[in-house]
Amino acid sequence: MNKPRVSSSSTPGGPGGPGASNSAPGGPAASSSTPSGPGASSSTPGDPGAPEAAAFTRSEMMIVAAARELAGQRVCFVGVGLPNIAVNLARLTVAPTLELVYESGAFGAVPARLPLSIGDPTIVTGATAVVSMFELFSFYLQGGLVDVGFLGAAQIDRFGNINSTVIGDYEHPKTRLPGSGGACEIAINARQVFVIMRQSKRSFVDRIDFRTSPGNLGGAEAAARIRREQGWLGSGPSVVVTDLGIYHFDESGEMRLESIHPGATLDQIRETMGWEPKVAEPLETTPAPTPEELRLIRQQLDPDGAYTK
Amino acid sequence: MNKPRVSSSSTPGGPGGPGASNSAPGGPAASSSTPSGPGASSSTPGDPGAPEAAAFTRSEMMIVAAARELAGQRVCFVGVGLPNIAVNLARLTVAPTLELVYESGAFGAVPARLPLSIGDPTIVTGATAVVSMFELFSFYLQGGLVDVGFLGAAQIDRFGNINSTVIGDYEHPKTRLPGSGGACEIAINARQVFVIMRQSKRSFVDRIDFRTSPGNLGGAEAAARIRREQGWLGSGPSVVVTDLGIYHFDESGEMRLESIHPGATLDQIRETMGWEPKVAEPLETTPAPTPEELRLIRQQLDPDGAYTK
Amino acid sequence: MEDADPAPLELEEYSHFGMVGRYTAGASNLPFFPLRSYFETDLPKANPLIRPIRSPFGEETVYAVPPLKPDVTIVHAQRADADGNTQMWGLLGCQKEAAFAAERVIVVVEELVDEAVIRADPNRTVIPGLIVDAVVVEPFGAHPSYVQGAYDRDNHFYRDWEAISRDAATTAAWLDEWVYSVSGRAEYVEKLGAERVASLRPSGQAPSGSVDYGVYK
Amino acid sequence: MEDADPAPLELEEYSHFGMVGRYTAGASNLPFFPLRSYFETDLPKANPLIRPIRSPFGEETVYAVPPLKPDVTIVHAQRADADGNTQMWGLLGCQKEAAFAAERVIVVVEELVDEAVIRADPNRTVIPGLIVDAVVVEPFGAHPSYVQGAYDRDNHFYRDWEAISRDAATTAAWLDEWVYSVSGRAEYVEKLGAERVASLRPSGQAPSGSVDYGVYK
Repeated sequence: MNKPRVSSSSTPGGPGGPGASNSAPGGPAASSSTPSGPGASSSTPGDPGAPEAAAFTRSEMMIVAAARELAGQRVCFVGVGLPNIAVNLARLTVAPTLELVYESGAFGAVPARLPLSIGDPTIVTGATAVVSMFELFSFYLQGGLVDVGFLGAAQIDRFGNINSTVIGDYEHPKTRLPGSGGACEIAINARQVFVIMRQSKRSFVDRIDFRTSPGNLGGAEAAARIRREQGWLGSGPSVVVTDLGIYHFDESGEMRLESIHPGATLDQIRETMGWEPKVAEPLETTPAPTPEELRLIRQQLDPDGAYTK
Repeated sequence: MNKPRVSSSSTPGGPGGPGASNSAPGGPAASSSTPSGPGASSSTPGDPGAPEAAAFTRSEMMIVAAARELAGQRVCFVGVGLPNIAVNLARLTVAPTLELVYESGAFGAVPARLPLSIGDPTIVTGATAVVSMFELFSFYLQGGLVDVGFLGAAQIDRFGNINSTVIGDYEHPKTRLPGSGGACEIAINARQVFVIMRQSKRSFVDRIDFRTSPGNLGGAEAAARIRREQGWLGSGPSVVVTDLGIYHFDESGEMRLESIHPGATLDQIRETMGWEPKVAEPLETTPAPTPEELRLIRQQLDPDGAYTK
Repeated sequence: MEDADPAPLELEEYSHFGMVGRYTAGASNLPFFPLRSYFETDLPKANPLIRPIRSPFGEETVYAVPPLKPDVTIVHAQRADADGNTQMWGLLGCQKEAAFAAERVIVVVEELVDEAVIRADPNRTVIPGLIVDAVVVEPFGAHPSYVQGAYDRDNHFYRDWEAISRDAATTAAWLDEWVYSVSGRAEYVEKLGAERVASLRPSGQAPSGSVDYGVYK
Repeated sequence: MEDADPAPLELEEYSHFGMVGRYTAGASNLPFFPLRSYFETDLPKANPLIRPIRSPFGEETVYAVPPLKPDVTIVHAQRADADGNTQMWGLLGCQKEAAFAAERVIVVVEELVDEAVIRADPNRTVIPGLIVDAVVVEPFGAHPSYVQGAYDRDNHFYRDWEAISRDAATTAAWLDEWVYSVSGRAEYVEKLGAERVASLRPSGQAPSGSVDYGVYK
């Protein structure tokens, strides 16, 4: 599934037809259809006591770090919420040829502004293909064509199992969340899963209240066996990006802190999760957002601060 | 599923939008793309000894009789072969608003010439809808939207069970036939099934060599039970038209001769079938083809005599 | 919803693909639809209608969801003819499956077109008139949602709606003003105002181009 | 075939819908596909890979067919871009399902177009370049079959073929003349002759018309 070879009988053995062009037409332009937003972001900037902390918010760092993880990936299924801005930032920076898949039916979307919903006409105009949800879920996702499924979540555990259904008991929930949407099948069928979410004692929990999307279940071994036995094409979660750091998964299938964001501390990390985190040695520090990354977020993708407030 | 009501808020309570028009655009024109055919039909005309026999062949009578059976029907799934010309004649005569369904994916086809295959571009241009075979078989046929499935066959038994797979033993066939194609699912899912075929000792048999398409199985009662238990939407075969007569099915689920074609005799009928036929009383005589029906077949639909030779 | 206000709601928990499968089974007259979702999740526990099914080939198990056959499906599209033959472009979701699965189908369109417009591009037809019971011609009828090529999603409205829908009184007040007190959709659009309507128009055209089906006589 | 000449053929007996279901299962990574066909027929006896499956909802039984994943699927289409994004109109058959199910996909097109042509009408895209391994630009490449809007089915050829294919010697002679002895498709088309090619062109144009996707910035 690399670049297809193009041949024509009119030039047998020759260099083939016109060369392939990867440039996406109709690139993004400044978003301006929602001019009266809540104004500039009011979120807390990185810990002011830390000298590395530049003028960016934790949410901005999280989005930038998540976008960078997509370098080298080809096809990304874009979940609702934070994944949307991270994936679109990636397309404008580290992954210009990334094929965006929206579960509403668009493949190879080139939104001219940040869509605020998965049902937005800007993901259609200029896309490579628009298909029914049946076809998108059946052939693209379950068929194994999605390299990265990028999800948000309400709760996650150390093995990357995700809850986006309820907080509390299912029958009598404290909070009813939106539910699976496509998250259940994305987690099962995408070749790997990336997660972006803010971390806190309520979201990084020892035990999730409801398993909406399977991660590494009770550990890597059990997960690998189930995936093999059941013929799943995906290999589960591989990256979790939060407002404090970046986690990968170790050989036991558990999350491990690989990189801490500038301004964040290990104490903050520990205070905002429900288990004792594994930490890579050496622990890296996430490079701060570049001015260009910040400009893209603030001026182009999210001028109203819908994602970064 | 009658004519939809059309309303518009600009004329609330008014007569609605522009009136529905049933006239099919791009009506058929003289076929001429295959000018060098085998020439005029060489088949035997109706028994010259019978005074009713007009100047038409048995095949022409069969096609005309089959077309007339479609009067009042709305949606017809067109099988390969003889059904094709019968259904197209019906659209030009008794059933001008008949929606033609071709399993290759066309719905509401208005072929400008008689297509010689179910894969022919003339069934696409001007059609109402062209869809994938998945959608056609799943939603249109299995979903219960086809009123009449019109099939040809190599063998049929008294209960309308059909063979189009092999003559002889399956493992070592005397003749390998094309196989089911869509005939198996058409017989199961169409609301009713019409069959058109020439009758002979080899085709009207006591026992078919292979059951490709279920008819009334071993009788009406068993067939009704199976259809109910299995949730089938179809009610099975209802009409068989041959070169000698027209059969309907009685309450026991067995074929019964309702009408004999002009020029044919009951002796001919009996000599060309493998069981003693039930005969309606009174037995009708099929009205001979009209000059217009003959003109349409000979000049417009089949000038090369592909179906009538 | 957590407060059962005004009344407890009955919920059946599915995923998006599960719902697509349910409509597909409904449209296809199948007693179930199989998919790889749900394994090792809590959804089958929350919803006993999500059931495992063993493949008759090999050892694999998948999950099955039951067919869904709505009493009525209402779809919005760019255009239909008077017979209800309906064409759409842009995101299709599972409108087609939901329409084929339904007992009755109502199509709301931006534009009523001649049958010849439909027949000129049969591959663009999503819903045949055969399954359509009523065609409603209602320009701007999808607001606050969008119609590809016709108008944009009114994100302003969705933001406002969050606050409006937070309690029963504000929701009732909104319904009273925007639904019960207007005589029909035309008045609703008029009430929105020409400026707001104009602000939702696309900033330019993006034509599909035309393809040739050819005349075959 | 009945004579096993030149060699016995192995057959698996399915119906058309069964084959569509097999490709659909292959494309969807499903271990089976369910359908209502086959009940009370001899096909499951002739082919043990057609197996009954009980619905987990109620008493109904349907039949299941196994997935089919071709090593290579070759499709013919009107146009593709250099990345293999392929658009078709007219009858689609199950080319899409067969392509998604295959290990490798070769697309043969009448015309290589710019990416912008594809992106102008994304709903017309049937096969994404993502699954395409090679694009072959071969005008008139579907002869003796047809391409909607480009040329007609060569019914003349199909009639001749009945006689040609009746025995091994005439078939071999035909293959020798029309396949092995020509340097490529261009020579094949030249050999057919300009007159025959011209006779297969549609007698007129039937344009789809253009729709507007709108610019949303």
